Amino acid sequence: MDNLESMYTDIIMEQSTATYNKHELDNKTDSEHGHNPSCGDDITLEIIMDGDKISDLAFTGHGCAISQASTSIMIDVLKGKSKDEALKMISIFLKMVKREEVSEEELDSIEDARALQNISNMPARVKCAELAWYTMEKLLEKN
Amino acid sequence: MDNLESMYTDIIMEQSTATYNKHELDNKTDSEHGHNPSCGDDITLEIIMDGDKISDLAFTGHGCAISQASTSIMIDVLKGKSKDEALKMISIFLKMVKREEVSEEELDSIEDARALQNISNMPARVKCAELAWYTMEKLLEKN
Amino acid sequence: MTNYEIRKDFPIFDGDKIAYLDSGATTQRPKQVIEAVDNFYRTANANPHRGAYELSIEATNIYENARKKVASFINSPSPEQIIFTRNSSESLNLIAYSYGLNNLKKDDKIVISIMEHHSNLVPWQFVSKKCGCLLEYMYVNEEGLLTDEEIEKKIVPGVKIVGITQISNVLGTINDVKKIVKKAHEVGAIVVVDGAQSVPHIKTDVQDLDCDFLVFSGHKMLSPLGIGVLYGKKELLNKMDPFLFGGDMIEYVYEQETTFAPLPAKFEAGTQNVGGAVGLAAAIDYINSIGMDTIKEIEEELTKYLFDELSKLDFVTIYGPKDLSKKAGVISFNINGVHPHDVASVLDSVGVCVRSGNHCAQPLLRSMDIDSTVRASLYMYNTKEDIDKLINGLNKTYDMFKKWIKK
Amino acid sequence: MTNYEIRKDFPIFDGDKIAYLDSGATTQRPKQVIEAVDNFYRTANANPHRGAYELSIEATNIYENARKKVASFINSPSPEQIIFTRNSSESLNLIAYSYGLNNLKKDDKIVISIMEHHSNLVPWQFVSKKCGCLLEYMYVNEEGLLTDEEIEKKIVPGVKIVGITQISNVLGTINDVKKIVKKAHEVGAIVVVDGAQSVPHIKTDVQDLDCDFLVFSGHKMLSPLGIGVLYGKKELLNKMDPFLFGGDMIEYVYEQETTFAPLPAKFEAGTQNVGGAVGLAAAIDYINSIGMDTIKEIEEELTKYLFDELSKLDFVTIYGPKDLSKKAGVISFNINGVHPHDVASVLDSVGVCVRSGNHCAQPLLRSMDIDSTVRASLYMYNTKEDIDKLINGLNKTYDMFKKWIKK
Ligand SMILES: Cc1ncc(COP(=O)(O)O)c(C=O)c1O
Ligand SMILES: Cc1ncc(COP(=O)(O)O)c(C=O)c1O
Repeated sequence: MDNLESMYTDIIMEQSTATYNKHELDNKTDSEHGHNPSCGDDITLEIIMDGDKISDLAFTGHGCAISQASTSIMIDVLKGKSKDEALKMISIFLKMVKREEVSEEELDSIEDARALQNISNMPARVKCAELAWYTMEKLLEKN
Repeated sequence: MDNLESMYTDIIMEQSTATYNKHELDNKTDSEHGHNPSCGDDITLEIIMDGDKISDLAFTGHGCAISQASTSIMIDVLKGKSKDEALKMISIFLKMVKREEVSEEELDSIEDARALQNISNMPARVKCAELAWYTMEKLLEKN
Repeated sequence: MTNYEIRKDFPIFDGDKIAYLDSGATTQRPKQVIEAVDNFYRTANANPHRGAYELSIEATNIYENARKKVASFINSPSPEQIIFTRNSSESLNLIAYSYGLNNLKKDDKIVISIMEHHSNLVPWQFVSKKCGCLLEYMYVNEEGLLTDEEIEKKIVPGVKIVGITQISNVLGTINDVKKIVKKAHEVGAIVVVDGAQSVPHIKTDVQDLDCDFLVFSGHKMLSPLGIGVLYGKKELLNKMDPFLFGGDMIEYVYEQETTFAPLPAKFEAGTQNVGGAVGLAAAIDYINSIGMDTIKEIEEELTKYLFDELSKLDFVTIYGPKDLSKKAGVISFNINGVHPHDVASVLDSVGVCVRSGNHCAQPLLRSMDIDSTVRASLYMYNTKEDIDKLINGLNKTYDMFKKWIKK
Repeated sequence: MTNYEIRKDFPIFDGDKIAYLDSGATTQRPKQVIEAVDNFYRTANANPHRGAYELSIEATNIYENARKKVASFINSPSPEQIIFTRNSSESLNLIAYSYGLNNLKKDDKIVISIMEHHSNLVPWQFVSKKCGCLLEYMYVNEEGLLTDEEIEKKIVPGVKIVGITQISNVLGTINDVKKIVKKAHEVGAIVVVDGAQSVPHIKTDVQDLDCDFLVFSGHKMLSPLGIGVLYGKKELLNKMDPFLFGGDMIEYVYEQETTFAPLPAKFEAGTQNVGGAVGLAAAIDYINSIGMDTIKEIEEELTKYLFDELSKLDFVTIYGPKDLSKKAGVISFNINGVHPHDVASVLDSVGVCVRSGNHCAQPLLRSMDIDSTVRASLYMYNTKEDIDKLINGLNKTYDMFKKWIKK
């Protein structure tokens, strides 16, 4: 149960059921759709870019607790960041969940998203945690 | 070498190089083509039916010693037979080379074709011996 | 033999660490199958059909004997009506390309059930687009059953192909294929039966069903991966164009023209998976040694137990037939308010292997207005203890998640 | 390692009963490969991609690691350019259906060499008939070589596809694929390289060759039967339509529309042969542990010995290149006046396995005005003793038949 409990923590469960980031954006400047065909998780990110800055970010869609929590947390930590900062954080997050080497410093830099570190112990679920971040990466690369 | 020597007997070698049955027929009433794609053996049988009787039979084509000998011997033994007699002999021959049960009497009835009995010990070559006989069966069934 | 005895033949259960409830995806293999394949590669391996030496003839005989075994397992009138493929998906594509594309015309209809696996659905979309014909669906009722009215309504003149799974891989629904075949033949349609979930579990007789094509996968019936089967009626197979072209399926090859070999070689291009066929033959021997009746009894008892135990959990919704005479050992369900993927993870942590997702049947799930389910599927080696582990795991999952579940 | 040491890893040679000289048809398997597959089925077997439990993730990882191993073996820029198929024949058909049918127009030209195996020939006949384009041949000279003039003459503007085998499975001819690719790209054609006989024997680097597609079969390089490979350039693979439709190659499936998964899944419908991939990965590990250079040295030495010994027999005609730098370990020959099938039978009786026939290359043999040949083909586990057995067998055959041979 170790891995399990370290994964389904209160933070993650709370975020997985939180709704404050889950809505459409009236003045979105762009959006991107992400999908995990094998499990059916499906999200759409909407963004408002203000020059180089992510001035608002929200999502709609459905999926498991992990993917929903990961999406909501990602929105929390990336909102207000510049495109470059965000891309850097995304790359650190993706390394972290894939168990590649990341420094303490790097982990600090992704703020609350660190809460998802233990997902790397459950390979079956890494994809769930990654979905939002890969989708966000695509979205930023277009912008 | 036992199987081998019992297969490449003098009769078979002689028949494999004999040419007296290997030619076209001027007044053929029908013909049939047979082929073994895996080894390339390829023969054409030509026939003159006189009512119910095989009044003449000959072949052209190429192949290994076994298939050539089997064809020539078949022509020797089937020439002059009635369609029904021939079909019966064909079926006995095919049973013989596949090692299915055949009686002494049946073996006698196929005359010199008995010389090919030992082919049944070399499964790789059964197909070579069968080619002419299957082709003949098809030819007769059309007539 | 009991399931407890059978289980001992499966090396993966040594030490009884896992409750494997995902046989609908792929089954485990008994040592008899693993050893048969192993032995083939150690002693009899050669390229069949192509050699002039004993080893190659031996490989050919082994391969053709496997074909005979498959033929008699499903009561095919002759072995040459058994085509070896890679899996059910390839078998279905072979039919779609070689029969479908060449026989369907504009405005013809293809009818399939909404519960088809993507492998018996997407190929028909492809055919219908290429040929300009219509793809229509037979829908299921609330219990996941095809009603007679639906069958009568959809299988009408103008329909040329009917595709139907004998057992749904999501709901476990057992379809009355014989009735559907009869109806289809009345209107002049041919029927493609997807036996991926049925052939391993219930005695299947192609002559009794009178189906035109039947496909199944070895790996869902104790065999190695990489070997599948296509059965077809002889007159259809004979008339069809080849699908894959290459070595061993030809007769004469000229620079611009080729003539093709007769059945079954016509449909088997290139070097075939003799090792896979050896495994499938060994699997059929194993299944026959247990007996299809015994297998059915074991599965029916377990299905009832699983269904009853699940029904006792008031936080669980079960999908599909409630009448167990119409349901095979495949049960989809959800813990209300908890995502199936999370359920599967908790179950995994207690050694229970189930599948979660859309089970390659998105249109069915969409028609039921759900995204995904948890699926438990059974085979002869499962036990009540496996099911008890599942039920315990579900209780644990519910306990973990309940305070977060939104009502 | 020497060939004598290597040989000990192959269970089929225990007791040294056979001289196996038919590796061009299919190779034997070392115990390392047999055991890896065996072990997979005993401990890690599950359906990849579809489960939410560790066992299934393990199967997925095993499968994807095999893909990475294949990618680095042929120096593919990325693993997703490696598509697993059943064999070379299926890989070639995939290209023919999915690239060929969709990209060729009336009067376009396809050019292949006359020495192509039926599997890289009959699919192109199919494409040329369907698309109304022309299929032309590059012929070989008396030594079985493609001359520069022939290449220049045939690969001209209007040619859209060039199909070329890197090593002829009949004559052993090593083609200068790099030169052909360069020429083809100059005229705007893409090149399909048949690596069935080359990848197992010589270091193959797809980036250095710059070929557009490369195919090969696991079973010709120590792997189990039933696993093959298609490599393609990413931009081509991305643009191509899927070939087989079904589970695991889709993204969204609606009743009338489907979107497809990205590479490599797009081309892998249904449950894949993970056991086969495990075997192929183990084979690559084995080959790498020996080293491609060592393999090449062993084969070159044996080829020279075989060629020299055969040349000493004045009753034997050898076909193909006499310049051994252009010839791999595949030698076709005949005893003048004795049919190859009879030769093979005598050899079989003394434990020598060779192939006789047209080697799935009827157009080549027809162009050389012969019906069939005896073929001896080598691999790293062969020895001079195998070749001595062959030569003795040939002498014996000649003694048996000579009084019947017509001059
Ligand atoms: C040159 C060549 N191409 C293609 C093939 C076909 O390979 P497979 O039978 O594995 O599909 C072979 C072997 O038979 C071959 O030698
Ligand atoms: C009903 C049904 N049809 C077809 C398939 C496809 O089988 P395979 O993946 O072996 O091609 C499956 C299994 O995945 C199935 O359950």
